[in-house]
Amino acid sequence: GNKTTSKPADDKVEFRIGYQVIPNAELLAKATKMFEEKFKGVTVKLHQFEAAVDVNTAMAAGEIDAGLIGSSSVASGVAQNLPYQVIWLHDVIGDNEALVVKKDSGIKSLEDVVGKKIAVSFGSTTHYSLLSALKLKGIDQNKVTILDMKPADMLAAWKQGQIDGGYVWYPTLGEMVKDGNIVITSRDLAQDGILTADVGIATKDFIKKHPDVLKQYIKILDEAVGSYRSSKDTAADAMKNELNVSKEDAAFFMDQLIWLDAKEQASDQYLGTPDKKGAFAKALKDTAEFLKTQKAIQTVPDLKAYEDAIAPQFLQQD
Amino acid sequence: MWSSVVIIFLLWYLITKLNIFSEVFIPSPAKTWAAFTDLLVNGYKGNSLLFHLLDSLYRLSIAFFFALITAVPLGLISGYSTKVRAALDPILEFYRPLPPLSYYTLLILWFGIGDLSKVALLYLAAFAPMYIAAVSGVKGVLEDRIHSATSLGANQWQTFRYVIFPSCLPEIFTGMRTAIGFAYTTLVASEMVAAVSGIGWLVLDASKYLRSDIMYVGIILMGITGILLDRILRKIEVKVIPWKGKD
Amino acid sequence: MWSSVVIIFLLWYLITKLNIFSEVFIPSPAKTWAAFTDLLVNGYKGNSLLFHLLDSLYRLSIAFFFALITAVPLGLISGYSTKVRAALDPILEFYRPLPPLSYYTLLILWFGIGDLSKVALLYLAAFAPMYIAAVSGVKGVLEDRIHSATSLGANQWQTFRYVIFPSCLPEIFTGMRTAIGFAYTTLVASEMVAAVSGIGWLVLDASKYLRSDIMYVGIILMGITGILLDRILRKIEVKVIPWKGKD
Amino acid sequence: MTSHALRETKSESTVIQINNVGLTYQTDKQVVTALQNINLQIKEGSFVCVLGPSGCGKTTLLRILAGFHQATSGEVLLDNKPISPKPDRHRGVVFQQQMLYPWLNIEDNVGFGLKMRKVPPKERQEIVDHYLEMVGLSQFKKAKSYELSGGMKQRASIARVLANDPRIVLMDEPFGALDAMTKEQMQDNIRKIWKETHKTIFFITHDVEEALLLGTHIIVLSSRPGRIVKEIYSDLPYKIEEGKGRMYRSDPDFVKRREEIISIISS
Amino acid sequence: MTSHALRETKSESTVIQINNVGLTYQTDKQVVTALQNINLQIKEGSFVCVLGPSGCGKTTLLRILAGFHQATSGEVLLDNKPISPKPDRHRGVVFQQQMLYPWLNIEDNVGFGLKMRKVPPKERQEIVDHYLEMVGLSQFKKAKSYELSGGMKQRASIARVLANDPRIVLMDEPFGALDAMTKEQMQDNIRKIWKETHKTIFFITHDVEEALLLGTHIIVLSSRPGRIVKEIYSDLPYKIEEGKGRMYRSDPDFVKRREEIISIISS
Ligand SMILES: Nc1ncnc2c1ncn2[C@@H]1O[C@H](COP(=O)(O)OP(=O)(O)OP(=O)(O)O)[C@@H](O)[C@H]1O
Ligand SMILES: Nc1ncnc2c1ncn2[C@@H]1O[C@H](COP(=O)(O)OP(=O)(O)OP(=O)(O)O)[C@@H](O)[C@H]1O
Ligand SMILES: [Mg+2]
Ligand SMILES: [Mg+2]
Repeated sequence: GNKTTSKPADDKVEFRIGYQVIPNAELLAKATKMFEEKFKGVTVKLHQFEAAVDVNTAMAAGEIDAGLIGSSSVASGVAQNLPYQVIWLHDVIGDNEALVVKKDSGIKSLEDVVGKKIAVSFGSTTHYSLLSALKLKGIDQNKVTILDMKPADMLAAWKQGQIDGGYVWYPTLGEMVKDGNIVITSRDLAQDGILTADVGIATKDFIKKHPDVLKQYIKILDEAVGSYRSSKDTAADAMKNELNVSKEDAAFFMDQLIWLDAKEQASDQYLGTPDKKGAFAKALKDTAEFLKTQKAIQTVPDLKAYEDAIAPQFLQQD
Repeated sequence: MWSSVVIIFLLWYLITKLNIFSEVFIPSPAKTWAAFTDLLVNGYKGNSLLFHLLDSLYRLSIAFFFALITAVPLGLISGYSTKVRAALDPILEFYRPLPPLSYYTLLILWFGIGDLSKVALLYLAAFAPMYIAAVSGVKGVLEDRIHSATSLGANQWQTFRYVIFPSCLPEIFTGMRTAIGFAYTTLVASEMVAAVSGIGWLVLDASKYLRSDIMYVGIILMGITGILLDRILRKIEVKVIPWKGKD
Repeated sequence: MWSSVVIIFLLWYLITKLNIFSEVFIPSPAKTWAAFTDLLVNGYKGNSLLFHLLDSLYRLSIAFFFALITAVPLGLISGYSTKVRAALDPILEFYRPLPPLSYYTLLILWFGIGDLSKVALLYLAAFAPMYIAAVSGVKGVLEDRIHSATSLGANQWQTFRYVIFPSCLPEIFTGMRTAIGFAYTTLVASEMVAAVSGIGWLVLDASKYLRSDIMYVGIILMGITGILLDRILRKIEVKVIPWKGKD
Repeated sequence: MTSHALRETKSESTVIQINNVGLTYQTDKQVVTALQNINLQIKEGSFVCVLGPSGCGKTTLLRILAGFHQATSGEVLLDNKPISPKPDRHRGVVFQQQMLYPWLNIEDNVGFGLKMRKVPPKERQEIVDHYLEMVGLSQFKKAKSYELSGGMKQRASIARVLANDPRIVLMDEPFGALDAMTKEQMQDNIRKIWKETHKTIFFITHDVEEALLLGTHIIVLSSRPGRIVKEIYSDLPYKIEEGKGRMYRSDPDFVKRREEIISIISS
Repeated sequence: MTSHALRETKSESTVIQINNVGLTYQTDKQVVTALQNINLQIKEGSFVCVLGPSGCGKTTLLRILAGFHQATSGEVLLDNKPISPKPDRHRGVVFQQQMLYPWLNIEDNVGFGLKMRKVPPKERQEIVDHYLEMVGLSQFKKAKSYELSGGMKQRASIARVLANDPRIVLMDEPFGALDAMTKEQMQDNIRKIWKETHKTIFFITHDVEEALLLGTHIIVLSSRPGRIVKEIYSDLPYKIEEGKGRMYRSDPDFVKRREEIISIISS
């Protein structure tokens, strides 16, 4: 598309962000009106999305300049040469995604899922996490019945005893834990290098034309991370309306995610610096390898392509 | 009619009272009512409940209106002219069975993420039933009725306007009723992308956080407005075609 | 008809040729064809393409069949008896405008995650248009036609079976055509849960990974089978009601 | 040619008794009083012919007897009991506008009532064939109703009702679309059936001669609102032999009667 | 009473020429030859009355002239040019079964053709009122078609066609559902219009007297397949004064003619 030129009406740049309702810094910034107050010379438009597919489409239609999608989607998007780059990690998935199994299912560890029915939302980060975990433990995924379900449906099937477990996120995870046990979480997997994250992307076009805007954007997100760390209570208070849950729940959900500030993201472990891209490129490539086994993509690009798809220059705050 | 409403309510009450299914899926009437009053007072995510409802109804009405003024004439023409039918039918028959999901992407690419693509989706949903009804209506018009019009000097257009069209009205109304129901069911799908208002979006958004009480409020509101829209259409039908079932 | 097919193909070709939108969203005809041949040879995730298609059609047929044999009689009865209508209509009008999403969870609670809940969803989708058509059909039957039957000694049931039912056939067929299209559009929604086969699931699964070429193969297949089903219905219609438009 | 005095027939049991019946149609635009103060006794086995100007309420009266409408005032008794407000097979109706079922062929249309009564197929076929033969449509057994001419539809409708053997036959201008010759045959047929089966027949017609040739009880209605202005009893129909109807037409007595009735209607 | 020889009227220009026309209906069950070898010349301004047994093809012939059907053989010329196979306003049709539009009231039904021709509302209203008056339905202006009796519907249909002032009027048993008196009035009306406007009228009837009282050119068809068995030219209609039609009925000459035609049809 070529509609990406954000029209500079009254000298202001229009910056259109596609966000998703996930308790991370961006949502916190929205909740505390940081975008309106802190952006200089920029009009921010926030559009809510439900799925990565729609974010991709909207970006291709030139309707948004930046957006949030899961790392699996980034891996396949890069493989398909979508014209965007990673500029920020909204959150690294931690305890908020986990494999939970029924208390009476007899599953004590991951090895026990053989022959059981496990539900997961196909195409999501949990799908990748689950299959990677199986692979890590050397379990043949064909020996497990893996079912494709959305969280709400998974919960229904769970309550009716139609599945033995599911790899899922909050708040469904919270409901399932009430009569289930957690076997493994994405935080555990992250430690084994199986990294999943909610990723901030921006169109290459916008990156080229308005680096200053993105710099401000990242700065605001960074500040939001800071404010969260300094006062979790205030943050939870602001966030509860966005999530439409109680303050306690809001605090809990936020806690499950791994929040990273700009400095941490610029480290080797994550995005790195423009000169030396971090390990996240490798994580994306790993994800792409997995996707290929799922027939989701036809070829896996080399590591270089993934490194090129990371634009960490905005993390450098001056 | 009230008896069946009461029965449904009782069933609902019993199911939740006896805890057959978890409250996570089926909130009790009391909890739903509480959510409703709360939404009335505080709105949902920045907009009042009424705003959400009207916003959806607004999109729906526009889509329905445009579908009506395009589908019915096109359907009538298609029913009348084999050539037009041969050209239009394949397109219609092709897109008709497709799930909204499959062409919503295209709509977004063309119409953006604003109201236009949402309205377009609803439009497409409402179009097909009315078109089919109009085509079928025309084919059901007594041949001699058309003959009578032309031999009274009506030209093709006039025969259409003054004879074929009114003859098809009963079927068109059935089509309209089906269409509005159908468009309504795609409301959620249409408000899935880049929406922050609308009753469909409210239901969808609440579902992600398992707020079944809010979901139920939204669903019941959708159901009730659906009933009302249908009733209005039926009232109009009775007014407009008093001759139905007569000759 | 072929001319419009050709035009669509040309448009498609041009759009991709001129690179108006990225290949990721609109694959070229060539790429789609390649995906098709690949799917034909290798299948999709463990099942052949034909298997996916037939699996969906199987669920669809069962749902459609049961909807037909329940919706039409109930609709006829509702059209005839004000009491039955007063009892049934609110339920129908209520669930009709609801998005499948909103009650699919309930269906899973009741029918589990197997084929049953999928068929139930399709059933509900197909039910409404046929019911409405039947009700409207009955109301459109000439009063004297009913009188003629009763004064020939037909009892209520016989009047129904032998006079009202055939009189409504034209409208019922329109309802059937709308219903099958509608059920088809909910195919994807129905195969969203715990499916690993079905053409709807194939499209959905491919969409998650932006495999638009595979999506297009699925969509085109759905479109073509949709057209075929509609054609079959229309063929049957012509056979069954040769008197349409006559008296 | 036999001379025929018009005189009261032997009083037999009253089958239909109409007391003070009136009917008013209420539409959104106007109120039409179709019938007013109708008092009438119909004897078992009589052949009632109803004459009257167009729009005077003849069809309305027939529809009340058939059970399609309910009188807005007065009462109708059948065998001294209030008449069933629901149509039934004992009161067969030939409509003014054809009511054949386009989805059935002529044979099945005619056999409809028999099928409803579960008459065995073989017997049914015999009866149907008999009546199709009678109305001259044997050749069109398999045709659909919309493939028949106006008069043929009318004949098929008559066959359909007669085949069903109702106790009372209500006919609304059944021979209106028939040519002179066919009409005469049909008159002969219906007179014969009436004589053989002692059915009570209520027959609306515009043809005064027809009324005289068929009716034992001729009723003349005034123009709207319909009131009974004349009742004439006759035994001529008992005397007419098959195929001899035409002979009576030029009989001076007959002509006198005819002119008399015409002048009543015209006044 | 004037004596009236039945003789050929002065030959005027031929408006409709039917050469060797035949029509065969093809249905899935059978093949019906409705018309065979019809040759006919209709003079401008003549009043053609068509008689013939039920199902002989009268309606079929009318429908060919109207442009509803095309002859399967032969040709039909209008003003020496092949007749348009599409109905138009110059050939007004009164159908055998009423074709009023239930969504319009009677007034609008009658004014339909005028509205189509964009006759200004005021003028239209005058014409409509005139014809409604003529057929005696002024009181029912605002009624819907389904609120009329059979005869009233027929009269409304006639008014609708006449109000539209077609050059050729095609009428299929238009007076079939009318009582004697109304029928006579309508006969007077149509005769008057015909005399005043010199329209060509093609009129199907079952009533031989009616044909004699109206027709200058009487055609008798044989039973199916319809062939012309007799053509009679007459100038009686020119002579009949308004309201005097009935007088001719007992005229011995008239009675003779009538019996003659009846015997042709019956044979
Ligand atoms: N359904 C109706 N609604 C309103 N008015 C009606 C209805 N049916 C008949 N009428 C009116 O009642 C009167 C009598 O009608 P009816 O059909 O009984 O006449 P009829 O004697 O059978 O006339 P015809 O010989 O013309 O058939 C007429 O004035 C007519 O307009
Ligand atoms: N649509 C049709 N399809 C098949 N056959 C038809 C059709 N219309 C008429 N016929 C046949 O053609 C023949 C002539 O029909 P037509 O209607 O012309 O008769 P008619 O002279 O008008 O008779 P009537 O006086 O009874 O109206 C009949 O035998 C009829 O069965
Ligand atoms: Mg009548
Ligand atoms: Mg005819």
